[in-house]
Amino acid sequence: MTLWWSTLCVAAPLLASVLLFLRPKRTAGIALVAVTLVLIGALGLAVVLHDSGPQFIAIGGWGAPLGIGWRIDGLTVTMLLMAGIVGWPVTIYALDYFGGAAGGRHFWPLWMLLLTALCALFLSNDLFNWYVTLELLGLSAVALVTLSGKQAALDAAQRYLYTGLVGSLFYLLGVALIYNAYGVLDLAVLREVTEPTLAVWVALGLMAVGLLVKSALFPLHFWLPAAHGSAPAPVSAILSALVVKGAFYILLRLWFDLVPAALPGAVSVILGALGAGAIIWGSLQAIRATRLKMLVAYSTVAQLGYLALFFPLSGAGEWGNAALTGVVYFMVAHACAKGAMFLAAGNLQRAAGHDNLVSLAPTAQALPVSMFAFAIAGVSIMGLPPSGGFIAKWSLLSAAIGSGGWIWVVVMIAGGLLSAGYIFRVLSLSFSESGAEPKPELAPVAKSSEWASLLLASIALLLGLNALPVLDLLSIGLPRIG
Amino acid sequence: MMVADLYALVGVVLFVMGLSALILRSRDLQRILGLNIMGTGVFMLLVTSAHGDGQAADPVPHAMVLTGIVVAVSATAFALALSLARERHK
Amino acid sequence: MPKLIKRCLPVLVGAGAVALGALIAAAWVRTQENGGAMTRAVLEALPDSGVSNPVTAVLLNFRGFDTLLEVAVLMLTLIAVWALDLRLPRTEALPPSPVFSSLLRFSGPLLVVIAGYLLWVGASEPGGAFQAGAVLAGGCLLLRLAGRWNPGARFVRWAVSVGLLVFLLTAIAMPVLTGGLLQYPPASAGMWILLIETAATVSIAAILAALFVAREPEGPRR
Amino acid sequence: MIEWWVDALVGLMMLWLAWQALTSADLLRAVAMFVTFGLLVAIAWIRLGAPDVAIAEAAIGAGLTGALLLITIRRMEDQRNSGSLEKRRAKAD
Repeated sequence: MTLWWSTLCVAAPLLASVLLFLRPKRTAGIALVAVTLVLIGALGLAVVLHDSGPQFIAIGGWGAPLGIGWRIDGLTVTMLLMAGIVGWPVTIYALDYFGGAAGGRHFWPLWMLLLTALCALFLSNDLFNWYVTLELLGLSAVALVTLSGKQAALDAAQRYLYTGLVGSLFYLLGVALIYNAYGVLDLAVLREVTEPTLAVWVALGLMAVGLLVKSALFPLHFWLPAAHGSAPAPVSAILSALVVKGAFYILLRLWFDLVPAALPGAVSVILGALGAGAIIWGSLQAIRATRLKMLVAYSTVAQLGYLALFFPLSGAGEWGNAALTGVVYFMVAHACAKGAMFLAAGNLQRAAGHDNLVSLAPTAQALPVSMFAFAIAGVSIMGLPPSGGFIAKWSLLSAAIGSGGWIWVVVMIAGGLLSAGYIFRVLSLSFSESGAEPKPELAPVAKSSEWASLLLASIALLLGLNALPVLDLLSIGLPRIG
Repeated sequence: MMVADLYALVGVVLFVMGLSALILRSRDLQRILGLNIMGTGVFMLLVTSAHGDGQAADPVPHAMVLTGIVVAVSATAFALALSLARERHK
Repeated sequence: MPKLIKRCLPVLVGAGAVALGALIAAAWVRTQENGGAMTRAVLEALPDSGVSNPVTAVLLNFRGFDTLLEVAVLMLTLIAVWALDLRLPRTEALPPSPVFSSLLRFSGPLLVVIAGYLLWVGASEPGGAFQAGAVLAGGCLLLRLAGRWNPGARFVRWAVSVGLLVFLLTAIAMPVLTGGLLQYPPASAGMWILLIETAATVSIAAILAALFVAREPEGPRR
Repeated sequence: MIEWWVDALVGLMMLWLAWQALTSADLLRAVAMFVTFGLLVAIAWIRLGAPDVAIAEAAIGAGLTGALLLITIRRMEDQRNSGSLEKRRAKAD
C-alpha cells in the first residue's frame, strides 16, 4: 500500500497538469480532485506509518546506490499533509479568483506542477533528484508570480528567477563535490560514509548557501518581499506557505544525515544569529509597510527566522528533540496561518482594488469573515495559545530555556511582541472610525474565497487545540539527537 | 597534473566568472550568459568526477549533466522571454 | 559614498570570486578518487536494463524518475513562456528565397532522418531522446520559418504533452506488471524504454521549437 | 605529451571565450562568442570521454541556446522600434 499512497501524491497532480494543459478551456475541477488525492495519499501514508513505521521505496526496483529512493517517515508525511491541507483551500480560493480570467488557463497546470514538485521533494532522499525537484519547484513558482502581468510582478519575478537559479547552481556544485568524493547520491548511504573532510565541508557550505537563498533566510531574503507581495493572492499563499519550506526541508535532511557530528558550534550560532536578524528586521519592515500584502510578505521574512533558530538549539543535548519538534510544527503552523493571511489580504485587495493600508478600513469593515480569518491566523503567527504557532514556539522556547540559551529566549519574546505590533495594525482597521468618509465602491468577493481563508486559519488554530496526534505522527522515525 | 584536474580547474573558474558577471553586469542578456557559464562550470566538475584514470567512465554524472543541460536551456528560454516581457511593459 | 561603492564593487566581487574559486578548487583537488563503485554497479546491472548504452540506461531506467520530472520541467517552461503573452507578430517567417527553399528541401527530411537515427542508436551508442529531440526541433523550426508549416493548436498541445503522458502512464502502470514504480519487466525493458523515448523525442522537439516560437497557438475559432 | 597541450589549449580558449562573451558590450558579438564557447565545451566533453553529453551540448547548449539568444535580440529591437513608432503616433495625434 505504501507504494500506491506515495505514488498518488506525485502522480495525481502531475497527471492533472497534463490534462489541464491539454484541455485549457475545461473546468479546473480536475485540480480540486488532484489536491484531494494528494491529501488522501498523505493520510494513507500516515496510517501505514502509524501501523508499521518508516518505509523505503526503491523506484525502478534498483535500490541504493544505483536507483532513486523514497523515504517515508514522520517528517515526510507531516510535510505531505501540510501540502495537501494548505493546497485544498487555496484551490477553492483560486477557482473563483482565476475562474473567468485569462490567467487561469495558465495558473492551473503551473499550480499542479508546483504541487508535484513539492510532493516529490518531500518523498525523495537523493541529492540529485532534489536538484530536479528544486528546479521544477522554483521555475513554477516564478511562472506563477508573473501571472498578474504587472510590471512590478515581472521585475520581482526576474529577480526571483535569477536568485533561484544561482541557488540551484550552488546546490548542484555541492552535489558535484560530494559525488566526486563518494560516488553516491543516496542520502541513506552517504550518511554511513561521509567524514569531516575539507571537501564535505565546502560541499555542505555551498549546498547550505543555495538552500538558504531559496528559503530566504536573512540577509538572503532580498528577493522575497517583492515576489510574494506582487503575486496574485493565491500564488502568494502558495509561495509563503509551501515553496520556501521545500528548500528548508532539504536543509533539515542534510543537517541530520550529512553534517558530521563534529560540527563547530560557531556555524550553528551564526545561523541562529541570522535567524535572529531575520526576526527583528522582518518584523520592523512589516511594521513600517504601507501595503497590506507587503506587510504579510515581510512577516514571512521574520517568521522564517524562527526556522533558523533551530540550528543552535539542536545541539542542546536532550533539548534538541524539543527544538526539532518545534521547528517542524512551526513549518506546518506557519504554512496554515500565513496561507490564510494572504488569502484574507487578497480578499481585501480584490474588494478595494488596492491594498494601501491607510485607506483600507471601510473595506475591512465590509468583509468581517476575512478579517476574522486574518485575526485567527494572527493569533498563530504571534504564537498565542491556543494555536499551532503557540505549540511550535513553546517547544522552541522550552528548548532554549532548558539548554540555557537565554539570548534565543530574548529574541523569540521580542519577535512575538513585534509581530503583535504589525498584526494589530491590520486588525485595527476593523475598528477605526470611517463614518465621515463616503463609502467606497467595493468589488464583490465570492463567499467561497472568504470561507477558504477562514478554513485555513481555523486549521492553524486546530493545530494548537489538538496537537498530540500530529506530534505523534511527526516523531515516527525522526532522527533522535542529543 | 591530470587531464581531469585541468578541466576541473577550468570548471571552477567558469563558475566564479559567471557568478561575478551575474552580479556586476546590468543587461539581462549578459546576466543570462553568466548563468549559463556558471552552469557549464558545474557540469564540467561533474563530468570530470566521472573521468577515472584508465577505467571506464562513470555514466551517472553524464546522465546528470544531460539532465542539467536540458534544465539550463529551459531556464534560459524562460529568462529571455521574461526579459522581453519586461522590456515591452517599459 | 554610492559612487565609491560602485567603483569598488568589481574589485570586491573579483576578490570574493577568487577566494571562492580557490576554496572550491582546494576541496576538489584534495579529494581522493571515489573508487568507481557506482561505475561497477551500473555495468553490473546493465544487462538487465534493456539497453546497452550505460548513459541511456541511467537516464531511462536506473534514474528514470529524474528524467520524468525533467520532461515535466520542459513542459512547465513552455507554459511559463506562453503565460507571459509576449504579443509577438503572428508570423515571423523569413522572406521567401530560392536558396533557402532548396536548402529546406534537403535539410528538412535530412534532419528528421538524423533525429530518428539518434533516437534508435541511443540504445547502444551515444545518442538518445534529448539529442534526437533537439535535432528534430531544428527541422521543425526550419519548416516553420520558411512558412511551410503552421501546425494547429490541438496538434501542438498533444505533441508537447505526449512525452510526459506516456512516461507517467508507463511509470504508474509498472506496479501492476512488476510490483515496482517505474520498474520494467526485464524481458521487455528495451521495448518500454523505446516507447518512452519515442514519445519523449516528439515532445522535446515540440517544446524546444515552441519555446523558440514563444507564441501560444490559439484554439479553433468559435 | 602532445595530448596534454590539446587540453590546455581547449581549456584556455574556453576561458577566453567565456570572458569575451561576458565582457563584450556588443550583444551580438557576445552571443557569437558564447556559441563558439559552447562548441569548445562540446570538444571538452569528447576529450573527457562523454560523447553523449557532447552531442547534447552541440545541439542544445550551443545550437538551440544560441538561436534563442539571437531571436531574442532581434525581437528586442523590433519591440523597441514598434514601441517608439507607437509613441510617435501618439504624439502626432
